[in-house]
Amino acid sequence: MIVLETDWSLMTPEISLAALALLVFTIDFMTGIHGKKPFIGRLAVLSLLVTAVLVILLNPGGGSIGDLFLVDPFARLFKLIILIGVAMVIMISMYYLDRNPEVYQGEYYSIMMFAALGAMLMVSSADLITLFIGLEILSISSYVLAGFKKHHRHSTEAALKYVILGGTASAFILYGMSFLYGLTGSTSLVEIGQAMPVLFQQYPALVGMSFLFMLVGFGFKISIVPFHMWAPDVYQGSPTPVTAFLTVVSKLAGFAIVIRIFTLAFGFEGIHGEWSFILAVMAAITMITGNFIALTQNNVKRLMAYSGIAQAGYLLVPFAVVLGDFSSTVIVFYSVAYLMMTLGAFAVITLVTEDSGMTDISSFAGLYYRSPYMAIAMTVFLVSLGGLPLTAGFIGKVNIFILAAAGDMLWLAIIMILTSVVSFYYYFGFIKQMFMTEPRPNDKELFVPGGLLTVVTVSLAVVLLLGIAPNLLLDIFNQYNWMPSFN
Amino acid sequence: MVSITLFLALAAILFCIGLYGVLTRRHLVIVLASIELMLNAVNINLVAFSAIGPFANITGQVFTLFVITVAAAEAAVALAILIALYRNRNSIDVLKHDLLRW
Amino acid sequence: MCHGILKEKGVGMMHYAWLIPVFPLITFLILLVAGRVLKEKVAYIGIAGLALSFLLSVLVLLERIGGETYTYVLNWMTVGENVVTMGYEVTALNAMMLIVVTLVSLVVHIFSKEYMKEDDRIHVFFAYLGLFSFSMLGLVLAPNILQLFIFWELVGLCSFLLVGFWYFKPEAAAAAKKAFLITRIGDVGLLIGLVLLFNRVGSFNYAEIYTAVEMDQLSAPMITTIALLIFLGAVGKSAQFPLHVWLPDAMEGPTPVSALIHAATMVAAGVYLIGVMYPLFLASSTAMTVVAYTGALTALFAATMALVNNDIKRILAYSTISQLGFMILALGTAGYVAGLFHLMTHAFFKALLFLGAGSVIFAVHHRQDIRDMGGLWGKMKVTSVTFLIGSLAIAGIFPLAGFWSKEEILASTLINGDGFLFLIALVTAFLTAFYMFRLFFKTFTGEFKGGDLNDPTEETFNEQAAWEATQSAEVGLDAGYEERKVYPNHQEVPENEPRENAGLMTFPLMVLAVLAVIAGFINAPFLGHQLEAFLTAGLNVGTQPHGALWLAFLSVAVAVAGISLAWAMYVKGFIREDFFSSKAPSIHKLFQNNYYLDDIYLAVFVRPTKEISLLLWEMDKTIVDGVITLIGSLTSRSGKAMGKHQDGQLQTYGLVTVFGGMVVIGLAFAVRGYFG
Amino acid sequence: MMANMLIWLVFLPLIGAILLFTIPKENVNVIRSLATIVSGMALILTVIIWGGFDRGVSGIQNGTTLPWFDLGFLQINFEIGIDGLSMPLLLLTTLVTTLSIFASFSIEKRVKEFYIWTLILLSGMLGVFVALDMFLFFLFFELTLVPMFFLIGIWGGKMRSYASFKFLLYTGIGSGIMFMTFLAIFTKGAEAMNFQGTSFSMIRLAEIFANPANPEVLSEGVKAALFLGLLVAFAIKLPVFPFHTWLPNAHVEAPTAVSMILAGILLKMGGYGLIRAGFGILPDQAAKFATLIAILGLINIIYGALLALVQTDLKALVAYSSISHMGIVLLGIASFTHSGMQGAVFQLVSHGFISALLFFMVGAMYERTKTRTISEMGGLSKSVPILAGFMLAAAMASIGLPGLSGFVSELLAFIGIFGASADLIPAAMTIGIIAGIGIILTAAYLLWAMQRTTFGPIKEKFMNLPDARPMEYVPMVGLLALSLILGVYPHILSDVINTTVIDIVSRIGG
Repeated sequence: MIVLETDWSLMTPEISLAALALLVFTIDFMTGIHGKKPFIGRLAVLSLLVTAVLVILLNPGGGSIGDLFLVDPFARLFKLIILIGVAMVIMISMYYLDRNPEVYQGEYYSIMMFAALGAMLMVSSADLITLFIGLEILSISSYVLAGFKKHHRHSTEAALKYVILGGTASAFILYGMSFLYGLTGSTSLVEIGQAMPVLFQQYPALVGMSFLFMLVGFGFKISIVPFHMWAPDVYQGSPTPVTAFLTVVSKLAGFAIVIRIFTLAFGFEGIHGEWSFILAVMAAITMITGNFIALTQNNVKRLMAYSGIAQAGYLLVPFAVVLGDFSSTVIVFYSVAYLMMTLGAFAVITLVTEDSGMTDISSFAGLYYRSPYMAIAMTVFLVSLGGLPLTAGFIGKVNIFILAAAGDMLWLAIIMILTSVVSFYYYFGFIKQMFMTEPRPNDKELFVPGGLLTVVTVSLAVVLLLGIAPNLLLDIFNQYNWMPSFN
Repeated sequence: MVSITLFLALAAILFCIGLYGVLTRRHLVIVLASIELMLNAVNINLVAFSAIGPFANITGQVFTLFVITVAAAEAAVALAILIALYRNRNSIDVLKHDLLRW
Repeated sequence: MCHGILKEKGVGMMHYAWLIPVFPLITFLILLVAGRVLKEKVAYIGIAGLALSFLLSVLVLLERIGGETYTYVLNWMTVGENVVTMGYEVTALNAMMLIVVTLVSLVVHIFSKEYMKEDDRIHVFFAYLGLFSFSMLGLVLAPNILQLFIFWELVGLCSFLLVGFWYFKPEAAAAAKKAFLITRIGDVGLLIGLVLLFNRVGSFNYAEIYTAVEMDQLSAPMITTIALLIFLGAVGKSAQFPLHVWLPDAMEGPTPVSALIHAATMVAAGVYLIGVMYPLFLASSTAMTVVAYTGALTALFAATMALVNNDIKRILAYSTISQLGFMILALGTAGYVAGLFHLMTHAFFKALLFLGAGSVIFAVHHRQDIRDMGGLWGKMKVTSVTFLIGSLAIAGIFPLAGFWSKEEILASTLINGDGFLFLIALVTAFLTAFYMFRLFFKTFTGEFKGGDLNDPTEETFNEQAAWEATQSAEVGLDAGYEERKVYPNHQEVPENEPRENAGLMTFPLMVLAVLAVIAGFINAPFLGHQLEAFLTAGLNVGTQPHGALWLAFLSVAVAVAGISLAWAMYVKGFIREDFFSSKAPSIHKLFQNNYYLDDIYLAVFVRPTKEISLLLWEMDKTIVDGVITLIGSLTSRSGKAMGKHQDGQLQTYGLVTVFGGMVVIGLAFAVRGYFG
Repeated sequence: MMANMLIWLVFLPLIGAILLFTIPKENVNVIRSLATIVSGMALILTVIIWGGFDRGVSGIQNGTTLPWFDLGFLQINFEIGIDGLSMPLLLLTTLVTTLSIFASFSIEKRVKEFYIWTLILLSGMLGVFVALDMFLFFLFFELTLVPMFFLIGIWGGKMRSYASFKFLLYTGIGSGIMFMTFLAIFTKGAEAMNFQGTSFSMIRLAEIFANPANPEVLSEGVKAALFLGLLVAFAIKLPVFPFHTWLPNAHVEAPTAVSMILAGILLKMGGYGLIRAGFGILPDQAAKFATLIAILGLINIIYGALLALVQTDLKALVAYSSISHMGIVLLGIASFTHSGMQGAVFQLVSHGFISALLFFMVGAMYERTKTRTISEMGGLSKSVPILAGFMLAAAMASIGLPGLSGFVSELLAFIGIFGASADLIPAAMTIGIIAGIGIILTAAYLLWAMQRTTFGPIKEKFMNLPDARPMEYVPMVGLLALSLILGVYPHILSDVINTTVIDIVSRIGG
């Protein structure tokens, strides 16, 4: 592997995003760190979109840089999800930062872009080191973002919890990785995967341990029970757009990498049977815990955190059932749906909570009277999160059901269905607030800024479109050979 | 030739001590230091494997370098957050920071 | 799609028999839509409709005499491979019934024109009458038992509507409900019976049922079961013991209604039903015995209750029950013609009596207690005379209609029944004569005891009536019975003495009186039992019993004895009026309180049902729904419990994470055995 | 052509709902007329489909299968079609919805939303009745939840929030269980076919399950469990004791028009589903559980009636009467006879009209008297004779008075249960007789209610109530006329149902 022989063009999107992020950073630096800087936000969105276009246009055939960096449909799809997600988060943030001028705005945007970069790197990596770097770029950016309202006690506390627990989780991941490296002498996932069948025969305990250590660490990152404890607090304390970022982008990127590792390194038949059951149990516990605790929540952000935990449980199901193109299709489809419905919901949540200055669920009271469009859109997002028809969430969820049933894990599908019904209660609690409660006396009609409106409209359109015509996406997905190793 | 098991055991012990520190110490700086300890356990593992592992090669040491670097970055961010927190709350006692709960 | 099947050729008048019920239906529809506009003229429309029906009935009858049974059906419904048909049929029996129904209905219409003239809702009244006539005629024309059942229910509905015509009277409302509900019990029996028949015969048609019975397609126990179930329907509709309790209360309806529905036609439908299902009954001796004894017991019981009642209409109601018992007794003792013959004669004289009573009530401004009457003989000439004719007819005095039919019933009990049944029949005949003349004498002879008719303070109902009303109200699950009130329909009364009513009211009396005199001759022995020949032609209903001459004398003697006793007690006072009541007060009370049947039903059926329901409701709320609520609260509680660990402590989180990891690791190792 | 019409039928109300979105909410009259027109068009479409319905065909007609989306290992199709089972229910749906839209003209609050939700609901209901693919069936089944939640939750009475959530969660669990069972059926079907040509199509699965060549995968126990799953799922919707407690709450709180739809159509989805999926795919299991179903039906009849007897709220009374009447459906289908099955379908349709009428009447009375407590009413015949008359007519229809449709279905169901083979239901006779008591109880509670509401002396405050408005005649006369037509000439309906029923019954080797 000689550096100069490598096809670096595969990394064009990452490189350009890094450059653009630095550019944004520099511009911010040159324009003074204080004050509102909507133009930087716009620039950031533009950069992300440009990168997204690059992802789409470049390297349709895929390829790899050694065994370090993979460009395959899986990576490209998740990169798109990440970039669009971050772009939408930034559009939400622009409103948020407009309301919170004390936050250093330029830094915020550039760090957000770096986080996106880390996530992109992560989903493309096929090597433990690259992966770790990507993960840490994402994580460290996230720590910073969580504590971005540095004069705000909740925000800093959230950041603290996040950084300490996140650091510990990283240590767990690394500890697990160190064994993998030691046993194979390689950090390449592909090579590890090739060695795995033999290795597993020789050192089942060590392989199992490294797997489980990594599971703990990654389980933490994607907040599945019992590694989820940090999530509600951090989500609640972070600035709302950051919460959106953590719930969606960070989690989906985490999922992508979990799938990547477990597919490449632990994907062979013999070992899949060993851990699929554990994953299934964890998925079940995650769905139950997330949904049940969410029932009792009154804080919107905390509620969404538990809802996100539950959603992570749903996403874990196909992964636990089977690995391959089918489950990837299902996961990616649900990820897209999840991205859109959650970000749409967070856009509305940001708007409402910032307007009312509180994050209690009653801040949604009478939203329908104050802004019908937002209320209707929010309803669609919630209904989609709950998994009711004519929305992307429904199709995504039902696909997961079917996959679970077809993969002989009907019990998991049953738990998922039942907990989904439980989730109706709190999702419809929002709806009740919006439609069936009078607005509080001082609440006036809500002004919806353009950025938020765009986010909401785009999400709404995608959620509904995928709910009615999921074949638009699925037809494309079905042609994909998601990862080379699936053959 | 020293057996690799010894290094692994040392790393394991270090990791556990670090974990214990993270979970029990009330001083946040010590908690941070404990995390460093855990990461260093990883480093020992990597270096040991790199030197005398079954498939000894240089990659492990490269990995170690990356881990050290990232650990430094993480520590920097963590300390920054700690300072921000201290400014807000005048305390770096772990137990004091429970505004966000339930 | 809906093509008719002409079963038999020969399209004559009978082909148009379907029009007979349609005329009243049309009047019903007209009145329903335009009743409010027509107001005063509604009566004419009703009368015209019925008159047409009557004329057509006469024509149909004339054609049927000497003709054959005519059937016309349409596909009504497809059930699997079976086709259920509906249509109409003219048989001997229903040709006779058509005449009875249309005639009585016509005169009642005429009578009502005057009787109801001051009621605001006269159009509704006539509409209901039209609907009733339609239903009753439809019942009669039905070619299958399902269609009969359909119209059977419809007449029940009309009865409900007409009994509750003065819906604002709580007791009328309660009585209407009671009437419907109790007959409904019988109806369910009938329904089950016909369902069983259908399942075994594959058709509802009479003809096919007869064939099936003849061909022994049904097992003997099944025939008995079905016959008894069908009889249950008759028991309910014809107010036989133990389901007779609704009929006395049904007297809350306007008097013409009582005459039409609760004397002449609807209540006789039960008898008619047994008549059309007679082959089935004949095939089961058990069923026949049950029928006979039920009829006999009812006849006697009802007569005893009639002895002590003071409400003119209730006496007639008990009398009706008793007479229906007679008919059923006759049918139960193989007296097919006797029963149906009595049905016809009874229809005429009982309608006459009711209308007579109506005339009296009208004249005394809606009082019904016979103790407040008396001395009307001179004041209401036509009413008195016709009422006397009616009374004589029901008592069975030669040569009035009742004599002929009653004599045949006695004959049939004597010949086919046992001595006990005959004895009961005889005693009942005696009692009938007695209570009818008690009524007659107390109403028409002596002094008028009603006082000033215009005195508003006059309380016209006694405690007894009020008590009964309470009973009826309570049977209807209605504990919150309100104080009894009187709702006079007459706002202005010009004179304060009873006097004869207008011609429109007396004319029907005269018509019916004539019939009460002559109707009996159609089956008189010396004229050759014409009716019997007509009715039994082509039917296998066994040989009809005929009594010896001495029976006729005996029956008249019994009647005369009854009348004499009444005369002795109520006119001459040879025997004190309270002679029996003072001698045997408990029996008197028993009679007066209808054998406490209402109370028993209340205690045995109504209250327990209500208690059980309340209990179930509690259970529904606490247990059935409670479990759901519990699941809900358990869910949210477990959510709370799970959330408890979220105590905000960083290190707790770490601990949970690490321990969780260890549990997962431990589980994995335990389950999968990595150390294997 | 006809098949396209089915697609149009299902999506027409949705399109209507979208159109309604564009109309400013102040134009109340435009909104009302548009909603009426849309549902009226749906009605006309159904009538046309009804006219073109081939009564001689027992299987699916006008079927269409369009590919919808592909999961790689499974093709999900948009498979729709109708047979003698769904045709009457389609007509019922459009009829009752259209009439309930007329009934809802008195709603002044948030009119636009009301009709949007109603139309979405209509789409969902129509979809359920035409869907032949289990996925699609589930989709439409779930689609009805949200509009109903809103309709009860916004326009409901005092406890609307509780009622709407109870409805949502309870029936949500029901559809959840339903889909679980569907999944299991799908899996078992796929296993039986060795994952060749797997499908969610009910028709296809019915064939697979009927194939005796697949015994080892489809053991009796598995099939029994599957059937019980379906039974529970649809029992919640129907509802069957002990899963009925959501219904009284929902009804009492729901506005009149919504109650009409709820009782008139939504419950029918349960009965329909049970026949379509339960009896369609697993007829042998259905036969095996016939006794259970019959007993459940019996319990429903008696229990519903007894509870109705002691209700103090008129609407709750009618709600419990619905429970009682749905028992007849169960009784009918359990009998596995032509008449019983036909009676069940007939009852679904007939009860649709009658209960809608009853709820409408109760609503009309409530609107005037502002009370639903039975003891507070009385003598209403005096001030509102026409409404009282219709209420009485509705009660009579519900009692099962001949000449009205309820009688026919009761009769058929009774013929069915008394004719049930002793192998299927050992105690059919006893069950039938006890069910007969239910009929008496029905008369008891309804007449008691009528006696205390429309009869008796009138209260002073109710003396000057306005009688029926012209707009109210439409649903009143319409529903009563429908009930009357079916009662007087049931051939219209039995003709359509019959061949399909014969087909269903024949599946258990009958």
